[in-house]
Amino acid sequence: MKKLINDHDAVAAQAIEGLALAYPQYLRKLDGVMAVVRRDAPVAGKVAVLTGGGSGHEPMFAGFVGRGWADGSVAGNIFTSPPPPPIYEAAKAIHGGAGVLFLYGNYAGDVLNFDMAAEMLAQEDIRVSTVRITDDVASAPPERRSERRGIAGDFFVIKVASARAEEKAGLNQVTAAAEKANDNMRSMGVALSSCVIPASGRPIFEISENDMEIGMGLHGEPGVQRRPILPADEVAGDMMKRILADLPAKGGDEVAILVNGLGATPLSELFIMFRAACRCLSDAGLSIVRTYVGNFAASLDMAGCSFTVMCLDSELKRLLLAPAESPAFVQTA
Amino acid sequence: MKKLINDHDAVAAQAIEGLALAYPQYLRKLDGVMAVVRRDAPVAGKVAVLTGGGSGHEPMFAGFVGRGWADGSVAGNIFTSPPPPPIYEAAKAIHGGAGVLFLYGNYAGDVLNFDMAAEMLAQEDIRVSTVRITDDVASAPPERRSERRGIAGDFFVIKVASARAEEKAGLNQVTAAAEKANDNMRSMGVALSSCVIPASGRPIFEISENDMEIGMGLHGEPGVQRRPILPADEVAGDMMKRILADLPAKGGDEVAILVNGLGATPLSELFIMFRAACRCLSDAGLSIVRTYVGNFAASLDMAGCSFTVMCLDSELKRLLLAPAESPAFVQTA
Amino acid sequence: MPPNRMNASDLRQMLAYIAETMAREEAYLTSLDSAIGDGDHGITMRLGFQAIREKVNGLEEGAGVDAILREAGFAFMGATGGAIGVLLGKMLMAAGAALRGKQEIGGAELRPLLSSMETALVAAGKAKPGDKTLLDAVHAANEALVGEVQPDLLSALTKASEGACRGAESTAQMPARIGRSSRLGDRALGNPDPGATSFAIILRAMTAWLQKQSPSAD
Amino acid sequence: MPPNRMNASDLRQMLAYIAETMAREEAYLTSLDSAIGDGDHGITMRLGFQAIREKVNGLEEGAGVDAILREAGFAFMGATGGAIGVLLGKMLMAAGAALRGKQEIGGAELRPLLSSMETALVAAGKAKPGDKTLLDAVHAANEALVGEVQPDLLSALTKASEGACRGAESTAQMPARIGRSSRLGDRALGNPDPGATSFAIILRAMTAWLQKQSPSAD
Ligand SMILES: Nc1ncnc2c1ncn2[C@@H]1O[C@H](COP(=O)(O)OP(=O)(O)O)[C@@H](O)[C@H]1O
Ligand SMILES: Nc1ncnc2c1ncn2[C@@H]1O[C@H](COP(=O)(O)OP(=O)(O)O)[C@@H](O)[C@H]1O
Ligand SMILES: [Mg+2]
Ligand SMILES: [Mg+2]
Ligand SMILES: [Mg+2]
Ligand SMILES: [Mg+2]
Repeated sequence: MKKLINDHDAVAAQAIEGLALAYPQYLRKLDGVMAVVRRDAPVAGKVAVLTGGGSGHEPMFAGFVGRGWADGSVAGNIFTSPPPPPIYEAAKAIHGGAGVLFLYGNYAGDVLNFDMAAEMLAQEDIRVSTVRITDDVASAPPERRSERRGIAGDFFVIKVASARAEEKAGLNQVTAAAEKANDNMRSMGVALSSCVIPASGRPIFEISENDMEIGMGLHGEPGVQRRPILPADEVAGDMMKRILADLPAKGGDEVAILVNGLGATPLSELFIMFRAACRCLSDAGLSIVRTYVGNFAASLDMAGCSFTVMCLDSELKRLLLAPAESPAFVQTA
Repeated sequence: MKKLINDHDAVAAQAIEGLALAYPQYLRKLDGVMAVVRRDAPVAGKVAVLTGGGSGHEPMFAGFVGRGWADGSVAGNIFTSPPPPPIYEAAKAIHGGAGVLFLYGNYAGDVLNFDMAAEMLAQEDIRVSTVRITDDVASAPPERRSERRGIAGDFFVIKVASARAEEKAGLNQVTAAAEKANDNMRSMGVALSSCVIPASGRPIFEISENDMEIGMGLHGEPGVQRRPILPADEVAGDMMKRILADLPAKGGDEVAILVNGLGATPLSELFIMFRAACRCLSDAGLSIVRTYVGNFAASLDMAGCSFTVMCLDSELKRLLLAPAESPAFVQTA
Repeated sequence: MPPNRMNASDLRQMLAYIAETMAREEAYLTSLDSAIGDGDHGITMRLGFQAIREKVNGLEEGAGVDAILREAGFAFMGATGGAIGVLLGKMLMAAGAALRGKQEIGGAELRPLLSSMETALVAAGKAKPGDKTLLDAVHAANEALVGEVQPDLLSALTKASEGACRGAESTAQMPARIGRSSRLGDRALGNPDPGATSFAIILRAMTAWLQKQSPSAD
Repeated sequence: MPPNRMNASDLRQMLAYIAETMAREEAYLTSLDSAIGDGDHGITMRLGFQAIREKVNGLEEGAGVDAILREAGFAFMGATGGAIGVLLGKMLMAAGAALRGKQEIGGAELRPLLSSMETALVAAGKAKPGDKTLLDAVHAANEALVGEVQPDLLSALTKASEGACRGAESTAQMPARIGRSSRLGDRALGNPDPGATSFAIILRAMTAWLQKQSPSAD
């Protein structure tokens, strides 16, 4: 294992320190905990959006903190949910009097730790509501959608909810917007190689030099099919078919699409995958309103990518396209 | 080799097609050539900025086309300069009557092909001026600075020159701004692993499981030192020492810094490297005005990174911080 | 003969010994979690017990066994994150609560202690025996003590530890139904659950530590 | 006996034969360029000659050897990019110009043809012999023809080809002084220059093609 790190136990802590040093125009780090908050937090009277999860997915989550994005984000160690105390502290630091929305991917560890923090906050009369992101079609059948895990779709849910909060909507409305975003999007990934965890210095799974795994999760969770790699157009077609079979979309709908790189896949390949996805969507009669291509929710240096498609009604479209800025993504009107 | 591609000869072409499909809000592709231009090109009365070079460095160059960025960009095959005809066509498509500035990294192939295109344009009375980017300190000693190759510093030169063009400055002034940016910045890279070229399916160089190479170029050009890897703080310190020894900076100066990932290095490592770089700059009495961290000029899936530091006078600062938007980078005022 | 009960100072030393054991087992636990989870379990356990050790070192002289376990639970939960952070954290806090007012842990205390941990785990994690989790080891440890009347601490611990080991081993034959590895379904077959294995390691380390103590300590 | 001159139709076939050869040599050329350059040379040569073949296939029946070489140069330069694209493109155009008005290429034409290529290369690339470039093969090919009076095409080509091979081989012992590999300096020692090697391959392929032609074609 070769990595540009100092201490394998300090990767997450030093990375978030570097992020905060690099982007003072958007955010600042809280002392003593692995959490960043908007530069101007708390914003009085605004619902505060708090995201977080294990590290190793950079720029997710801490990179999406800023105006029009989340108010704060808490990082755990690599692939490990943050514990309750920093979640609690970050929530207090961003709370502007209108409640806090917790947004995170649906993993047992995150659920347990964020729920615990919510209990602690409830004792101080801070209202907390929670939306768990469940976009990964590969992780459970449709009838158990609430058990699915969250992958790159975090991007859309955070964007939509944060934009709604920026409109000064109440906690219920912001929560409803996040739920609507989550209900209207689906993701599917493909992995070509394993990442290497700094602390163990080893790949988290084995995969042969010719294979890919459709549906593999952001932490190497097994997917739906392992098979020899195919041309990009076929891989994209397979992934899109699984997404479209699950997506609550009908011909003529407008959609947004995110092509997310897992870390080590060159941007050129993501563009080639998008080119193919684009055809699938237009064959399905869906029209793309906005496309995002890049590494938004990575898995350290894993090779592979995922697609996330979100159906847009007028509200989701307005919220998605609203201006926003953060270290990882800036969008103008 | 596992890659999400269809045809190893079509990687560059399909990637730029995907880019143009993904970002119609910023740019469009020219028919029949691997070139993209600003959506609203040509902009009448504005100096047109044309960039380009071999593919494989995505998002460089085509990702930096848009308002406040370049007017157009021409892509060659992987690591191969584009030939003269598409350069010529792109220049004609963006020419708004005020001349064209060619900006590209200083490589023999690019020089030959862009010069050839300039000759062709001269025959049609289109004024062309050229600035070759030479930021890589590792590639030649100071007394032969004009022979140095260009790496991630492209980002700063393109940003500054494009902002100057946006101010409706004349060709000489825009050229002067690009030269000033180039003269005031220095870069140094480190590579941990080789990328794999799609057409050959093989790494372009061998490097042992424990070694790193300081100063290696974006195409695997040998650097200044190969040695066992060190902790990030020491690697960063070594790179910064070499940059600062060459940079025309004095204590109290303001600088901008770009921490550029080569493709397969996780963002967390780039932040850890920045954290170290930050200390070096402050020890040198330099104050950071703006930081950029991410994959701006990659080398397919190479692991490693580079630092680029630019000294800012008031003009460079104004131009660097001016609003701009393109697929790869958006900045607001 | 090894000591028949532990006082607060023994408990501190024993926790430190578990922390050392965890550091040694890190790679193994991580490899188990790589096979069926996300590969962080060994790291989390090492860091969590390191945090316990630091926290316990900083506690005032007079802290009782109840306070030590409660603080260990807080430290574990606050330091590590992950599912195991909350679960084992709450279990340790529950163990502390079960010992409220006690100065020592003897054979008689072990059952209420372990059963409070099981209750806390089920309350927090909602798992059932057979779900291929930590619970399978905890539950088997408790089962092993059923019918044991007033045993000495070492033999009780030995029994519980053997039960936990059997429980952890039995998870290898279970399909995953809960938590991160549940997405594996039958593909998890053959691999023991990391959390269950950790719990067995903890009880084994406690037993080993106790065994090593000189009889004069009794 | 193989033919003593080539007409336009021969030239078309010969270019197609070089294109096939280049496709076979791709991996070798790329490995040379990986050692001292950026690893794209073999790909560029294959694509460039593929473009030549397509372009030449599309040329009208009556195109002469001069027009074919000029168009081949345009096609190569326009298709491939890289340093080699402009350099070899200009060399081919210069070769076409040197043959202006000729219907055939015989032994007498080879020297002006090769020397025009050298002149064009030096004008565009500014290299000197010994700089470890394409020029070392081109220059050696020209040197090999010095003093040869009115040779037949095959023996002239054979001599030139042997010269080019020697020239290409000699680059292995040169430090790099120009182009991308110049940053290597002495570290390039031992590896032949990819461009020089390509040129030697071209002349060798031309010779081989000519040799294969039936005597009746003469
Ligand atoms: N709901 C649950 N009930 C009981 N144990 C659980 C539950 N969820 C997870 N676990 C235990 O936690 C272990 C995983 O811990 P760890 O890897 O540290 O956390 P994470 O799953 O968040 O990565 C599993 O092996 C399992 O024993
Ligand atoms: N200035 C020059 N003069 C002569 N030959 C050159 C010059 N620059 C490069 N070359 C030749 O070009 C070859 C490299 O070609 P290629 O790899 O296709 O292009 P690039 O260097 O742009 O990647 C070198 O091996 C060398 O022979
Ligand atoms: Mg985890
Ligand atoms: Mg090249
Ligand atoms: Mg785990
Ligand atoms: Mg080359």
